[in-house]
Amino acid sequence: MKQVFFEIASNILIADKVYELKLSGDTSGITAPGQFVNIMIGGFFLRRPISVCDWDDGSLKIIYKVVGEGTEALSKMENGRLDILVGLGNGYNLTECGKTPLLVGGGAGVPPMYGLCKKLVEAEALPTVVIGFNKAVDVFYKAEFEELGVQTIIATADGSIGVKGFVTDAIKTLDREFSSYCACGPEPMLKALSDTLTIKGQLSFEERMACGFGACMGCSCKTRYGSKRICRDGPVLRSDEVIW
Amino acid sequence: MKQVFFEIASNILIADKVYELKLSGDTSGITAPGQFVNIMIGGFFLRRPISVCDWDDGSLKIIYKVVGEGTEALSKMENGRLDILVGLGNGYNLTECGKTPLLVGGGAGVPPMYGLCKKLVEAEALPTVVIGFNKAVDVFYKAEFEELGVQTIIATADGSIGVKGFVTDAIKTLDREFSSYCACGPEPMLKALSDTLTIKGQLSFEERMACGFGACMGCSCKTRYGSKRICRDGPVLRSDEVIW
Amino acid sequence: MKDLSVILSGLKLDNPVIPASGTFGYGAEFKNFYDINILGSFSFKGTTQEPRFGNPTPRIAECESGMINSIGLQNPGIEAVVSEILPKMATYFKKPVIANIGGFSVAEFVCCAEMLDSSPQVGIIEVNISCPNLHKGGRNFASDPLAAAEVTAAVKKVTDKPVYIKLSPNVTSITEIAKACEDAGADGISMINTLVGMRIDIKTRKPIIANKMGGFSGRAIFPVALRMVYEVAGTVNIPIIGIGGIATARDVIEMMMAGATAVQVGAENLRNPYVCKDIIEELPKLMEELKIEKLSDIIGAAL
Amino acid sequence: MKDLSVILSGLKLDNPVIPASGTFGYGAEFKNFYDINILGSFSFKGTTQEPRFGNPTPRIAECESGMINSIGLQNPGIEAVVSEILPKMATYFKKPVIANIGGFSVAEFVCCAEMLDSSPQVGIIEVNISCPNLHKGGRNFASDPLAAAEVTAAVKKVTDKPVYIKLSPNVTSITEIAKACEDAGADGISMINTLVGMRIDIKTRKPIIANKMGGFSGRAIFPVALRMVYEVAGTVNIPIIGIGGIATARDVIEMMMAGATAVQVGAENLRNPYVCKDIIEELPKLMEELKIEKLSDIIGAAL
Ligand SMILES: Cc1cc2nc3c(=O)[nH]c(=O)nc-3n(C[C@H](O)[C@H](O)[C@H](O)COP(=O)(O)OP(=O)(O)OC[C@H]3O[C@@H](n4cnc5c(N)ncnc54)[C@H](O)[C@@H]3O)c2cc1C
Ligand SMILES: Cc1cc2nc3c(=O)[nH]c(=O)nc-3n(C[C@H](O)[C@H](O)[C@H](O)COP(=O)(O)OP(=O)(O)OC[C@H]3O[C@@H](n4cnc5c(N)ncnc54)[C@H](O)[C@@H]3O)c2cc1C
Ligand SMILES: Cc1cc2nc3c(=O)[nH]c(=O)nc-3n(C[C@H](O)[C@H](O)[C@H](O)COP(=O)(O)O)c2cc1C
Ligand SMILES: Cc1cc2nc3c(=O)[nH]c(=O)nc-3n(C[C@H](O)[C@H](O)[C@H](O)COP(=O)(O)O)c2cc1C
Ligand code: FES
Ligand code: FES
Repeated sequence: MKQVFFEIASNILIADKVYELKLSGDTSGITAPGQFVNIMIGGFFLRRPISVCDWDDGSLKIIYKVVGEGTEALSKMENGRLDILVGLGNGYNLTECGKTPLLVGGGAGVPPMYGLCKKLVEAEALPTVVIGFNKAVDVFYKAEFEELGVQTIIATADGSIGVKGFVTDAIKTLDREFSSYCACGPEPMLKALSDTLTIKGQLSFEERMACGFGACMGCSCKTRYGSKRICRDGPVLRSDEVIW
Repeated sequence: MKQVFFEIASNILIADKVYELKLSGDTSGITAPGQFVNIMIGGFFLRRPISVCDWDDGSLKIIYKVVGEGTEALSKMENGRLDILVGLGNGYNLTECGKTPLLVGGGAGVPPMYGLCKKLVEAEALPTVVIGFNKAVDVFYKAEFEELGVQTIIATADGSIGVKGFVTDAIKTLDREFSSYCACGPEPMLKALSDTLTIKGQLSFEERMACGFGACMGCSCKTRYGSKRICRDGPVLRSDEVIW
Repeated sequence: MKDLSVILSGLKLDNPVIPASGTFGYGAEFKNFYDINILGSFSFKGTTQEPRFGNPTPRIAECESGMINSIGLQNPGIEAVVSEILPKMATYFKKPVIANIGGFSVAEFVCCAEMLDSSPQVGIIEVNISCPNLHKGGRNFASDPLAAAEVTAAVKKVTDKPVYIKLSPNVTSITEIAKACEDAGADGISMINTLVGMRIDIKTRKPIIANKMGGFSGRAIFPVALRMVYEVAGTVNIPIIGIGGIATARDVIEMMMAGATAVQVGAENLRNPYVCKDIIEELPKLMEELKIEKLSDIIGAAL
Repeated sequence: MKDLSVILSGLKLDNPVIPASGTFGYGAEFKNFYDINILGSFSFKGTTQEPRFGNPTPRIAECESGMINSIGLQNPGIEAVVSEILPKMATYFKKPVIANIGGFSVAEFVCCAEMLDSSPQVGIIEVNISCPNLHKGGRNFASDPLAAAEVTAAVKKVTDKPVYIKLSPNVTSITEIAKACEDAGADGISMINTLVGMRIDIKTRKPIIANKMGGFSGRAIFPVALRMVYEVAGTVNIPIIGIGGIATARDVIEMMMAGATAVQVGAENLRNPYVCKDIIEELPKLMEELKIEKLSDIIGAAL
């Protein structure tokens, strides 16, 4: 957990309303894939929480969808400095993933799966990736996942690319056992996964946040092990603790 | 009265905390010296009223002193666009100035005297200029006035340059008749002039403003001819209507 | 074609955008910026029985996302408004106007309303009850349900025009005041007036405003205004004009979803004189985005 | 060397900067950002008799220059705070802390105060009376002078620590409530709590906050907080902790000139976790500029 002033290296459109933002600065505060950062955008009171997509020493990549005024303003920045809190949240536990995990991302939930996939591959695991979108113009990062050498299945709601239907439909086409699953995406998707899959899962949740670092209790949720703060004790919860 | 988006051409320090800002854009809304403009500065709710110092077709010059957060922010801008309302207020009446007017400026009240002086010279009048400051480091525009070919007397409170004392002390040194006087500066200076000089005067006043164009009644003052709005019926009032 | 029209007590407005009293004068300055006949209507500067110079200056202080004003109801008095200003206004504003009146006694409100009753230009009489009641030791009309009801009933008696009571937010329960006005016969509610606020000049160590305190308004107060409109919309059955911090088309939509039939834009006019024009131009685009055909359909949608 | 110290009812603080209840947890997260022992003190998250999960989510909505929260007093209950959290806190915060307590009945406040009375870590008990009084049909303690006085007197009886009553701004007359608290024995006043505010999501047409409304705070409310502190400072003779919209050293000075002896910084901590540190570092420079040697000299300078 650290405040860092990052320089914008690039900020480009990679799918319909979806931007990839590359930043340079101190990334030593980031400790696990699935963590998020909280970005101050000029003129807005609250920071905007966005998942870490990928990072190395000195550079950070995030992917965000323009959904409101904050992300709209962010998409217009071409250079300059951004005040960002990094290393927020728990992130995915790589050990718990096992050897052959299934990674599932939906829409704006795809980005953290990329960083997770990369770390898993580095740790010599064999992940399989399923990512879902609404339609062809929304799809991003198919090639990037494939470059990591992992099988990558796309599902689109309208069938314009890949399997027609939801990620759960795409998963059905995979006749294989997985050691566990990790997922990030809209809550109905997470619930559908948890209802369908019997293996252990790590699910990343979203909630409206104020601080993003555990101080305000803005993002609490009830779990089987008591109340947790999505921003600090999450965003990743284990499938067996989630109360749907 | 017009909204114009000006480009910043330059913005440079010309005396202690005093900046000269050159802007390019449509100046057709400006009709008289002594008018002011109202500048929107990012992050501030109200615009900042600043006198027109000089203008021609397509360019505008203003001079401002950094006194608070708004002018501080303005002083940091090196380029970009500014949303400005131009042509506000009445300005000085050149006809009423007569052939040999005395122009008096104090501190941040000096700038409008320059534009007035220039127009008077163009109209073949013979103005005399007296400008007052606190000390040598505060002085600006002596050379610019002299370039217009007019006699220019400086007064400084500490005597570090020119006549020691106030503008009224400098005026005493001028053994001459004037057709009228025009002044802009701190209210005590305006009052001292009005108390000392028996000729007709045009005095420019300041008041905290919201709109700057006559709609809100934020800047009203009582005169012998009823209440007036400094921003619209002023900022220039005739010496015989002012109630001190 | 999007339908932006709304109806306030039988008065049909082309759109719900109305500059708020005190921030638009009598429209004379704004007509230099744009054709003010595009507005739904406008509410003119609060008028009292006698001419008033108002409060000493400084009357203005800046705040984060807002401002404080302490004009003190400067106006030429109801007679000058009716006999001089309204006829002049008729030459440049062709729609029914909202006549805002202030007063320090019930009799003063009644006098102003009576004089406006015969003016065909006046569409609605808006009664600003935020002034202290000088007859009752300075207690605010707007913070006492009985006083608010008394003014409402008295004004209703002398005019056939729709009477809207303008409420102050500086109260423990605004719904109580609104209900009292409705029960006393009010045709609608205008809300909110300014919050009481203050700033101090840290260099001089004195309040910036000569009168120390003043009315705080602008974008900063929007969440408070929205909440109060929502509460009152759930309590009364008469139309509400939503006021407070409105600066964009999004704000207009949000305020209408909270229960406002129309809105007034105040302080933002003073910093951006084009704001009402901008909003009116932006509204159809935003309606398209949000799949709204008829703007009046969304009134109270969030209730 | 500038003197930044202030005294609250005998408790000497190194400086007047205190993070506000609910925006600093128990300090555990902030100690990762900076050494929190530089603070004057801090007010910990409002504690109730029983543990509370609080309100459903979403609990947060953004506003222009501010935010709305509807946490609903989530806390582990007074027993866990006294037996687990305070001992842990002792390892990283070495100064007396302000213990903020909430309650839905007089008995609940009394129980919490009693349990905190024996804790040497607690310097001041801050009684947040903004909660609805469940025993009196949900009427707010903070909007009724009698209820406010009753809580004050009852808490005073069970503790020797200074008792500060935290007032709500959502009232017609905050001076009346403050006076009632003073008369009932309060040692000081903390003010203000949040304004009631609301936002609507124009896409879903529903309130953003699950509970519809919430507490509005942040820079936007500063002029209202300042005005209320000024009014109350002119009415009572006990110290005031000024709260509401404070974000800079200038705000601190302005609030103290209005009559506050110390200040609390709330929502700004959540967007800029370093704000209190920044303010404490900036204060001596600003004092130099304004020629202030001893910060406590300016308390009430604008009155
Ligand atoms: C832990 C976490 C990780 C996230 N990672 C990503 C990501 O990698 N890529 C991406 O595109 N989006 C991500 N989001 C969602 C992203 O935070 C929102 O889309 C963004 O805040 C919207 O801001 P806005 O100003 O455009 O929208 P507005 O609706 O104008 O924002 C108003 C307020 O609501 C909040 N808000 C709006 N939508 C959400 C949301 N879905 N979740 C939380 N707060 C919200 C905003 O932060 C802001 O405070 C993540 C959210 C969380 C909580
Ligand atoms: C008609 C007119 C012409 C002016 N011409 C010039 C000029 O040519 N050069 C120059 O340096 N200054 C001029 N001023 C003064 C200038 O407007 C203020 O110095 C400036 O607004 C200060 O802004 P700030 O944000 O730095 O100060 P802050 O004190 O932070 O401003 C806070 C608020 O107070 C207002 N304010 C502060 N001081 C004044 C003041 N003296 N007059 C009116 N409003 C004030 C600001 O506009 C703002 O709304 C003029 C003022 C008026 C009314
Ligand atoms: C400069 C100024 C003058 C005002 N004068 C009046 C008035 O005469 N009568 C009235 O009912 N309200 C008056 N108001 C209040 C506004 O009409 C409006 O209710 C309030 O400012 C809230 O809206 P806003 O946040 O959009 O400014 C005035 C407001 C301002 C800023
Ligand atoms: C997220 C959040 C939680 C809060 N929780 C409490 C609380 O538990 N007890 C309390 O007395 N005040 C609580 N408050 C109110 C603050 O302490 C403070 O009075 C208010 O926010 C105004 O200050 P600000 O404008 O600096 O935020 C809370 C405020 C926020 C933003
Ligand atoms: S957002 Fe503040 S605790 Fe999670
Ligand atoms: S500032 Fe609005 S009338 Fe002059």
